[in-house]
This record gives sequence, structure tokens and C-alpha cells, in this order.
Amino acid sequence: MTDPALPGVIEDPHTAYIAWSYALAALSLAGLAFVGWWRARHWSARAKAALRAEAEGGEAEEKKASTP
Amino acid sequence: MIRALMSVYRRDVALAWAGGGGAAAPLGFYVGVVLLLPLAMGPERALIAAAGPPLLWVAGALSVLMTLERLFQADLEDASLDQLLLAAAPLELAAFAKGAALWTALGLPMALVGGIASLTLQTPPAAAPIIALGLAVGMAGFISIGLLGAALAAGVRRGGVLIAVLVLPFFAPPIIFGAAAAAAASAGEAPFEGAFQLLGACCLFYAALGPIAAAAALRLQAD
Amino acid sequence: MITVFANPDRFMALSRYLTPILAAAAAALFAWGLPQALVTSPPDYQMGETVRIMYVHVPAAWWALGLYAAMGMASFVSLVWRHVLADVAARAMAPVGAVLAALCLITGSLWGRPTWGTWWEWDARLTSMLVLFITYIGYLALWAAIEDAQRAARLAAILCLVGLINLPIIRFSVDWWYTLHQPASVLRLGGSAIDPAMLSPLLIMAGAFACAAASITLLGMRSLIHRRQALAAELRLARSAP
Amino acid sequence: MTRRAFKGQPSEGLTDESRLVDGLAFEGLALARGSRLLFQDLTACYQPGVLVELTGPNGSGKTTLLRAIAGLASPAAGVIRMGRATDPEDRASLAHLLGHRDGLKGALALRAHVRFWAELFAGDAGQIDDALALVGLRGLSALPARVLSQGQARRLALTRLVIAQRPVWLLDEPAAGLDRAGKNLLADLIDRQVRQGGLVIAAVHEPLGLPAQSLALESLKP
Repeated sequence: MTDPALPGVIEDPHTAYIAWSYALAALSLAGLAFVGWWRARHWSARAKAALRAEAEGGEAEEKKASTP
Repeated sequence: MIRALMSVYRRDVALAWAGGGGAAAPLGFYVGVVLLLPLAMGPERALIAAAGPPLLWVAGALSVLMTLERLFQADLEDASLDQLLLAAAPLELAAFAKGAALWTALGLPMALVGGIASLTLQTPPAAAPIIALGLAVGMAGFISIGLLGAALAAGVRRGGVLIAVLVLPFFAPPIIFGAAAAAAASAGEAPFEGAFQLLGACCLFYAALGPIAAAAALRLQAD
Repeated sequence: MITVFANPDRFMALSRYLTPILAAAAAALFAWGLPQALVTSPPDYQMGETVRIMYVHVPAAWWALGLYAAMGMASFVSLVWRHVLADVAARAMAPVGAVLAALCLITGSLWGRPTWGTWWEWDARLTSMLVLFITYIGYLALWAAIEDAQRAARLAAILCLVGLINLPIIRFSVDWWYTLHQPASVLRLGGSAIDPAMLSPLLIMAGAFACAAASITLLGMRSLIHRRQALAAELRLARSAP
Repeated sequence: MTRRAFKGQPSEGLTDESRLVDGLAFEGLALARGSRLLFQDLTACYQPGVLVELTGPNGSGKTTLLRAIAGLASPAAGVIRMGRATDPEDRASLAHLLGHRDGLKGALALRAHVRFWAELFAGDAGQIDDALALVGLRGLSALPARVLSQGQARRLALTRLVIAQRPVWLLDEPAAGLDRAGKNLLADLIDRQVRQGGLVIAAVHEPLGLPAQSLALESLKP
């Protein structure tokens, strides 16, 4: 049966709305998860790099200070 | 302490009026927006009578939003905010005094203009004073919660838009009750019943909550 | 419990394991709940199949509100005890709550279309959810507008707390507004008493959404903490560079 | 501008209860600017009736320290005690803070400024014209503040210290923008405040030419 208010829509309109609802739910959760994961990976890498650079910087200074 | 608060109030009213034409700009904006309705909807009387009172409230809310940006931003920029923090009165009451000054300088004139404009929107003349009174109460509510928006966005360049999006959710209750009160007044119902009382309650609550929250935000801005 | 998460390092160690566990729990609950929601649970006697949208719409509404309440608590802790983690938690929850609120509005519209024949019905609860969605947008806009992270956290906490205090007022005024302008008696979305057979998939789906939201929030908190460490280290590097 | 006694100065100067009982004290004070630690473990005590010259390179935390004493900035660690007051609001009511920016409203007249400060800080509103005369701006009192030069604006800001008596003065580079006469005036005001048992802490780059203790921030590197 077609929905009178929506002439010409596929035979059973309800499955379309249900499908869209679940697809959007999945999309939004997956999108949030992906963005969260990508940002976490990006920032942890950057933090590691910065801390390592700082550590190396520290060692370089110690070497400089220790050599007369 | 009262002297300190009165001095903040008087200075802000003077500043609100001194700034080039004083309240002319926001009032002009307010009337301009009210004018747009008939232009957009055509002169058909019944249509305008239905949409008139609520539009007065929407236009009033937008006009108040325009005046909020400079409320604390100026004080933060020229460091006079520090004076308020060191004053012989708590910052919460100083914020309240600034809100009261803005209400006197701009809120009341807007409510008056709203009452007059309601005549052009086909509302019965008897309703005009009640609508104006409702608008005056509503403006107090808008400005009180607007204090918080202004304080939060004081440190932000061109914070006007930010203030709008921060404060609009809080404008919902006054708009709902105010527009309903205005519609009831123009429908000739008993003036101070139902919606008007709820409007008053909501604006009183904001008048207490706004300054306290704004003072907390201002202390952070000055930190 | 709060002190256990007190310092960021212990939190990072704990969340390293908690995040995947919660994600797995969410997947399991979805696997368990989806067949019930889509197939085995009975259709509604009035709305027919479209009631299945409820299993996504209602959990989204619950957690959009639940996350804002959690943000309110985190904001309170952040303002009163100046907890670094509380700021990070509130900031990490906001986008999840905003997306859930948007999802709730969209699925509400999709559900309304076959039920009421219009894409948007100014139903009291949908309107309140719209206001909550704008509140989320305002919260995120405030964070974005302020450079100093510490000040942004405290100011956003104040805004969130005031928003939380106002939620019941906004809810009451919207309900009052809806009854004032009550159009012809309209079938309320999921208003009829929920048939017990529908209750179990609803609760399972709600649980799945909760685990997913918690996992994503922890992930967000981890990246915010890493971000702070990275920026602080880079700042120190820039300053100490010869 | 001849050096003349401040006519009409309230005779008792600092009223008794506003006089500090036991000065200003820092205990293990640490200050940070955002995430950057400026200094830590500052412990010192200053008796009333003293001028303290705060020195240190740019960005060493002079301004932040003055704002912390006034209760505007919250310290990262440690306690600031002003007389019996440790709570920021209490300290704020005992102090005047003169920052880099003079806190003037361009549209407001000079007299309106001084009257505003007299009432805002619970000072003596009768002294307005004397205060303006003291800083040499008596003639401009009706004009809006935007007409003032930088030095004149600084002099107007100085009237804040005079119009309302407060035991603690926190001055951030007060001499900036002042001409020779202005610097003399500033020295006069500080000298009288110190002799009356007040406490003046001034962040300066070159000494004010008055007997003073000094607090050098660069010696407190984190």
C-alpha cells in the first residue's frame, strides 16, 4: 500500500524510514568512533614525538654541560 | 555599598545614552523588524493581528541581543573590570547594577516602543499598555540571562554572534510566556493571569541567576 | 571513585583497557538487540512497523539528555575541586551528546513522516530536544571561541551548569506551550504504554548506545590529554630552543 | 607644579581599622600564567609603612603577582595574607590596583570619573575637586576623558589612589608616561601613603628614588 501523502513512493514506505533511521544511527556512532580514534592516534603520536624531542634535547644539554 | 552600586548604575546609564544617539540604534532596529512583518505578510488585518504580538517579542529579544556585546567587553578591554572587582560592593551586585542600567537605558524604551508598535499590528488599543508592561518584564529577563552570555563572551573578538547562540536557548521560556501573555492581552482576556505570572516568575529567576553566574564568569575573565 | 581517576596518568592506564572493553560490549549489545528490534519484536497496532524507529530514537534522546547531565556534574566538579580530568570529561562528552541529540531529531522526523504525514511536527519533546541541541552547539561554540584552554574549560563549565539548571524550566515551558496550542489530538510518538515485548529490545539498545557513548567519550578524553601534553611539550621546546 | 601639601586631606589619613595590623605575607607562593610556571616558593613578609620595589625582566610575573595580591589572579600554590585577610574578596577590598591600562571611559567626563571612583571605593565624594587639583587636571574636569594625553590619563588614574583611602597600593609601572612633574607627584603620593602606615608595592624598571625594600623576581626562577 502506498502512503497517500507520498504518491509514487516505493510500495511499502515504512521500511525506507526504518532503514534510514538505523543507517543514520550506525553512521553517527561509527563517525564519532572514527573521528575519536583518528584524533587519539594523531595526538598521542605528536605527544610522543614532542616528549622524545624534549628528552633528547635534555641529553644533548647534559652532554654539553659534562664535557669541559 | 549601595552608593557603589548606584555609581555603577548611573555611570552605565550615562554611557548607554552618551554613545552617539544613545538608545536610537537598538530602538530603530526594533521598529524596523516590527515593520518587516506586514511587508512580508501583506496588509491582511487578521493575519497581522495573529502574528503581531508574538513578533513584538521576537523582535524585542533580537534587539536586546544586539546590545549585550559591549556590556562587559568594553570593561574587560579598558581594565575597568578590575575596578568593579576591587569595588566596595560584591561583583554579583555590580553585575546586577549594570543589567539594571541597560534595562533602564534600553529595555524600558524598547518596551514602550513595543506597546506603541502593537497598535500598528491591529491589536486593540486597550491591550497596548499590558503588552508594553509584559515587554518590560520580558526585557528584564532577557537582559538578566544576557548578562551571563556577555560575561562568557567578553574576551572574544566580535563575540555578538557567540552571545546569541549561548543565550537563545535560555530565551525560550520568556518568549513562550511573553508571547502568550501578549496574545492573551490582545484577545482581551484578563490582563495579569496565567502566562503573565509565569513570565514574571521566569524573569525573576533569571534576575537572580544571571548576575551570580555572570560574576563567576567575570572573575575568570579577569584571572 | 573520583580520586581513583585523579591524576591523568592513572586515568590513561585505566582507559587504555576500558575503551576497547566498552566498545566490545557495545558491539555485543547491538548484536543482541538489533535482531530483536528489527525482527522479533511485535509491530505497533497503530503505527505498524515504523515503531521500530523507537529503538534508535528513544536511546538517542535518553543519552543526549543523560550526557548533558553528566557534563553538568563534571562541570560542577571542575569548578569546585578544579579537577583537570573533569574539564576533559565534559569537553569529550559534548560532541557525543550533540550528535545523539541530532540523531534523535532526525529519527524523530523520520518517524513522524509516516505517522503524522509531515517531516517535522512541533511535538513538545522534539521541541525540547531541539533546544537541547542548540545548547550543545552553544557549549561547543564557547570552547572553540576561547584560546586559553584553562579559562575556556571553566567558562564552559559555568554555561553548562546554568544550562542544566534551566533544562527543567525549558522542558516545563515547552510542555506548557504545547498544551496551550494543542492541535487536534495527535498520536504522540511512542506515547502509548510500551508493550513488554518491546521493552527488552529498547533496554538492550539503550545499553548498547550507553557503552558506545562511554567508549567514544573515553577515547575523546585520551586524545584531549595527549593534546595537552603535546602542546605543553612543544611550548617548552620552543622556549628552550637556543 | 610646586610641591604643596595636599589641601583638604582628611586629617586622620588612613582610618584606624583600615590600617594594616601585620602587613603583607607570602607563604610558599607559586604563580603560573596559563600552563607556564612563573615562579614558586616565594615566602616573604612586609610590615606596614614600607615601599616595596618589584623588579624583574618582562614576563617574569610582576603584573601577575600584583593581580594575585589584589585577589584577581588565583595563585598556583601558596597563600597571600593581607593583614588578617586571606580570602581574595577580602584582600580586594583593602587594595588599589593601578595597571598598565588606566581603566578610563572615553565618553565620560573627568569629574564623573573621580566621582564614580569616590563612590565605587567608598571614598570621600567631597574631595573631588581637590583631587583633580592635586594631579593638575582641575581645568579639564568637565571634558570627556578621550581628550587626555597618555600622561594626563595616567594622572587621572592616580586620583583613584587619593580619592578613596586604602591601606595597600599595587602599582604596575606607575611612572610610565609621566613627565618630571608627574613623577614628583607620584613620589609625593607614595611617600605620604608609606608614612601614614600604608603599604605600596610598585613594579618598576628603574627605582622611584624613595627608600624601599626590593623584591627581585628573577632570583626565584622555577
